[in-house]
Amino acid sequence: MKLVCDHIAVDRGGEAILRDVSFSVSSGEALIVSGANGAGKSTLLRALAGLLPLAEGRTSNHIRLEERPAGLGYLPLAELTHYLGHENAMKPALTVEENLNFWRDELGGDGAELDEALDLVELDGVQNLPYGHLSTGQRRRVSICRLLMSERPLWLLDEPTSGLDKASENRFAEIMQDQLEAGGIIVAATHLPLGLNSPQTLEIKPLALDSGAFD
Amino acid sequence: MKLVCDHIAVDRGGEAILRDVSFSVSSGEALIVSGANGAGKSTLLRALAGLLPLAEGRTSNHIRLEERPAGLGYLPLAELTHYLGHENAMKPALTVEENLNFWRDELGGDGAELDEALDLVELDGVQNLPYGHLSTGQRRRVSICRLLMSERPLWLLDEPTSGLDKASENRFAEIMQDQLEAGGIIVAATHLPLGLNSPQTLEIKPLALDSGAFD
Amino acid sequence: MSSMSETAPTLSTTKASRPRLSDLANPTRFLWLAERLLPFVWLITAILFAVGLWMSFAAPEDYQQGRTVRIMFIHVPSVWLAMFAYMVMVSAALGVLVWRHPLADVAARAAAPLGAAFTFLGLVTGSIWGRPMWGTWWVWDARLTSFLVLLIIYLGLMALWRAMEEPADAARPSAIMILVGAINIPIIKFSVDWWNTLHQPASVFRAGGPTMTSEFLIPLMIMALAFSFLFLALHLMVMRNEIYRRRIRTLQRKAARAAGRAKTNPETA
Amino acid sequence: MIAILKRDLALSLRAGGGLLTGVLFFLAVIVVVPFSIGPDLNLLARLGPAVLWIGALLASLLELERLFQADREDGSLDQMMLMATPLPVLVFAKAVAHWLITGLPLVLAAPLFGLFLNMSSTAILATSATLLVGTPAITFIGAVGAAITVTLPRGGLLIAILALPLTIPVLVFGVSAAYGAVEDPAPFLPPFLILTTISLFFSVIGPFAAAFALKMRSG
Amino acid sequence: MIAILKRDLALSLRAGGGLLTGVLFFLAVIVVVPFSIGPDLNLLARLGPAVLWIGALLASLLELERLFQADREDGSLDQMMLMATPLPVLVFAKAVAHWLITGLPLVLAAPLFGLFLNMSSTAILATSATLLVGTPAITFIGAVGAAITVTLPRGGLLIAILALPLTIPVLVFGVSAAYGAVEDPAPFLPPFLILTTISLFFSVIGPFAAAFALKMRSG
Ligand code: HEM
Ligand SMILES: Nc1ncnc2c1ncn2[C@@H]1O[C@H](COP(=O)(O)OP(=O)(O)OP(=O)(O)O)[C@@H](O)[C@H]1O
Ligand SMILES: Nc1ncnc2c1ncn2[C@@H]1O[C@H](COP(=O)(O)OP(=O)(O)OP(=O)(O)O)[C@@H](O)[C@H]1O
Ligand SMILES: [Mg+2]
Ligand SMILES: [Mg+2]
Repeated sequence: MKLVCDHIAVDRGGEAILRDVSFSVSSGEALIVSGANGAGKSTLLRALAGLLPLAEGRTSNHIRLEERPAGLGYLPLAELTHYLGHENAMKPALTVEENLNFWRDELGGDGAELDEALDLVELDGVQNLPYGHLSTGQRRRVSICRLLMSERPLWLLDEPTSGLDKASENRFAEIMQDQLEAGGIIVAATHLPLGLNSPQTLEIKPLALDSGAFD
Repeated sequence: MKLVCDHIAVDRGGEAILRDVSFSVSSGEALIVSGANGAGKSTLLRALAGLLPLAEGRTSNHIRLEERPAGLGYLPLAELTHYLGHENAMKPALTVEENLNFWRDELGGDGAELDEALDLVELDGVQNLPYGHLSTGQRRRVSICRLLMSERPLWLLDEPTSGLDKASENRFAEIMQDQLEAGGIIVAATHLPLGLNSPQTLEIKPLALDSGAFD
Repeated sequence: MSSMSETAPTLSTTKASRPRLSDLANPTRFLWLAERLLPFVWLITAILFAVGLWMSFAAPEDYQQGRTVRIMFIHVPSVWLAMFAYMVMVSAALGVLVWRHPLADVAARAAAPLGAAFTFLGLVTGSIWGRPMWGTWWVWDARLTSFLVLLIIYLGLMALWRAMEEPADAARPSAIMILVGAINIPIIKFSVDWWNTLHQPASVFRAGGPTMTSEFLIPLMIMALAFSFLFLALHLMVMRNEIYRRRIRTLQRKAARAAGRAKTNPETA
Repeated sequence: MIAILKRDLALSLRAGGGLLTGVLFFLAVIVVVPFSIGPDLNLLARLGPAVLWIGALLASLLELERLFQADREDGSLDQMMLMATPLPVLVFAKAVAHWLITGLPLVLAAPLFGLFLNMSSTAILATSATLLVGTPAITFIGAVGAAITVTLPRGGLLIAILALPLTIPVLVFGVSAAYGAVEDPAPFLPPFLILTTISLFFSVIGPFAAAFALKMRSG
Repeated sequence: MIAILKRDLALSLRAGGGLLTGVLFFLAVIVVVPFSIGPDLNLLARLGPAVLWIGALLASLLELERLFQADREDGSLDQMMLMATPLPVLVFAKAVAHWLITGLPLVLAAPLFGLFLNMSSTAILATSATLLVGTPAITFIGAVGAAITVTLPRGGLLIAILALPLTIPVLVFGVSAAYGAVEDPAPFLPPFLILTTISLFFSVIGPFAAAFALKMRSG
């Protein structure tokens, strides 16, 4: 399995943000996307997840999963993807259990059980608490459980460790390593080292300022 | 001149956040407030600025400015205070000049001129741009101009350098040093060193969890 | 720094010896008291209702209104209690704003659904009475309308409380809203005097004494007393539930924080 | 799809859910009318169906802000793009939940409010029936407006303005069916059936259009 | 104080200012009425002042969300607490600006909309005059509701519900003055003067109450 991204381009708010970004990541590999604030890391991840349209006649064919194992057939990329963005996609008024079960139901539930997943992020015992009562770091860890409870090969992670303390960071590094060993692919945008063994890296530089439509 | 804070207590959301916090800072001194995430640093600063009520019958008398120079008379503390919070209090649709002139008009205008102030934060030339077009770091620097354009002795700074690059951080350290040399007082909450000469420090620890009204 | 976080000894002793308002009626003591009071309050309520209802049905028929006059014994106490509940909320709101007492907020919040229920009952019984008396369920006269506005105010306050997730943050805004809405109470009371209304003017609490005959007045007063005790009982119960609800919140918060702690220092887990 | 319906219903019952606001606004509109046109009971009865319909229409439209905005702000909308269930189906489920939370209470409150307006029981029954059949159309049409304005803070009024022109047919047939049941020459059934058709039509078209708008949003 | 007035006016003219939404909503309400009560021109003319008043009232109330929320979200409200100008004065200035941006356009649009409703020129004139004098009261009363709900996202409907009971007197005297100018036995001047008094009264009380609520807000 191989995620191939070939010469993609993305505009935002009428401005060119990414131009001709290409890479490929195979099963079991991770790609770390780095770059200054505002360079376009989050933009790239959202485009990969299909949450932003590509610019200039690029079609979704420019982002593809090649050499798929038989089981995956021709499922659209979106259904093989987990996206962990800045927002955690949880409702403060619902309990942790209600939140996570909802996402398991909707995203497909062949991953870890709720208890198991909470155990993996070392948060057992919170399932009946309203999500809104948790601290920033705890919220992020609950959000990581979503990745564990629905099995999907491609993980797109936008600053996944923001708000995590040191111990949770290490825990999360192990979780990612497991995902890679199981044949998954990880693309992560981050300023901080993630503790992965020899990931690929991609540095994004802000574009020169002359590529908008109204120059 | 001396800012005295004696045994203040603050509740938020029905929970005790600060109890019996006391300190005093004299003219020309800075106090750095530190503590873990969620310890209550921002809470303390908002309480000092009068933006949060004190708990348990503490009156505003528990936060006072003593030994005032003759010029300041009995002005309320709020009118002697600059507060730089997480939000920059600027309107994206107005230009930098319109934004800053507004605050100068409203907060009292005996500080630096607009050009001067922008020069001090190394942002000359942006006055006619809409504030919304600036990057995160540039926005913060414009917000710092507000402190320069209205002269007030007490500066309350909540993570003032968040979003600033190294050069701007150093520039801001000089600005703070000038304010101290002019006899001002600075109280800053921060995780990062601010580059001040020998500031006082105050560490806030999260309270034990048994002091709410509904235990 | 040495100058900081040092407690001046004199200050701390004066602070410890000063009795705090929250010690006088803290939630724990309130719960203790409520548990003991409630059986008696319910007993008195039951007795008053038994006597009141019996006397209401024993009362003679009105020469004009016939048997429908008996609706009065429900209608009038309901509307009185509807307005009384609002006055309870007003005093509780003052408690929130002036003394910042957490129980005051609980009292205000507990009174709102009760007040709304009594208002609704007053509207329904009034409508049912209005059908034979006025030939219509509803007219837009000043008394009826201002009373309907009271229902809107109650429901609006309940919506405000629901919208704010943190009860402690909702306390002061809703207290202000309660005080602002209080202006409607005198309007209800004096609407019959200020405007021409289909609704009849005051016959009990009026300058110059009641005009109602004692055959009606005595059962009415007993029913009013019964409704008052019913309100007291329900109010205590709802307040108790609200306190428990807030305790659960606090416990959940603690559990959440404890989960974080066990995480950061594994040796304490 | 069932899961999202269940979640949205559960959310509406928790703190911050705002279950009551729509009905209260409806009541407020009803109360305001006699104050302004005067307490003439016959005129009120004559206007009753129209007032109920206008109140319910405005309340439905103004509630639409809640349909997608919270999900966008907390990132849930992004996750919905990654589900196996097609987005129009999800939008349909969310719209159904939204109607159950905000539309149905309006329908249930309408008979009571009809009494305030001195309406006859036939008029009340007919109006409630048309509201039951017609309010889903408002929700499904409004969903498109809500999707278009999803990135705007404080977009409530704008959604109402955008969706209102499209909801006018709903209003027209709803009101004329209601009057048809009361006034003699006018028929009840034809407009009522048209209303039903409109609701069914938009329950299919609306989710597709709204899903398209959600996909096209930037950020 | 002048500075804040100028700033708020400038903001309303820039992108994202939403200058028109209020008037458009007003228009939407006006348009919806003939569709629902039918094209009976005499009835429309008879209801004209009432419809204009209800439309203007709802539009004003629903716009109130913009009064303080943006300032709270971007931290401007915190800075206002540190100004030498007392908070009630600032609130007064903001309310005046808000009325100029949202209330005055309603008053100016009312004569045009009156024509749609087949109103006589006397009725149009009288209604516009009462709106000119009465809408400030709605803004000043509503400011209190806006201040109370300032920490809520999507609080627009709730503000309307909270403020509406208090604005009923404004509506009553406004409408009765308007009808007083048209119908013979009823007088114009007494209710008009009462309306003026209400506006003046709340222009003093409202800012104080709103400022108090803003001070008491948490966070
Ligand atoms: C929905 C319709 C009605 C509403 C909302 C309503 C409301 C009220 C209110 C608010 C009061 C309390 C007055 C006060 O304490 O000063 C009251 C009192 C009373 N109402 Fe009604 N009412 C309604 C219908 C009726 C009808 C149809 C009758 C009988 C003809 C009636 C008879 C009375 C009487 C006898 C009192 C006691 C007056 C006194 O002693 O102060 N009401 N009602
Ligand atoms: N919704 C939006 N509309 C228009 N432009 C946007 C939008 N979001 C981001 N941008 C612009 O796109 C560029 C890239 O933003 P992006 O969020 O991808 O940066 P990033 O590399 O993730 O930065 P950070 O390190 O701060 O997360 C920035 O210049 C930003 O101004
Ligand atoms: N609006 C609020 N309502 C209720 N509780 C709050 C509110 N804001 C903050 N808190 C709580 O108050 C405590 C202190 O928060 P505060 O923002 O002061 O922390 P901090 O020390 O500034 O943390 P950080 O390093 O993240 O800035 C936290 O436990 C937080 O959950
Ligand atoms: Mg980013
Ligand atoms: Mg902080």
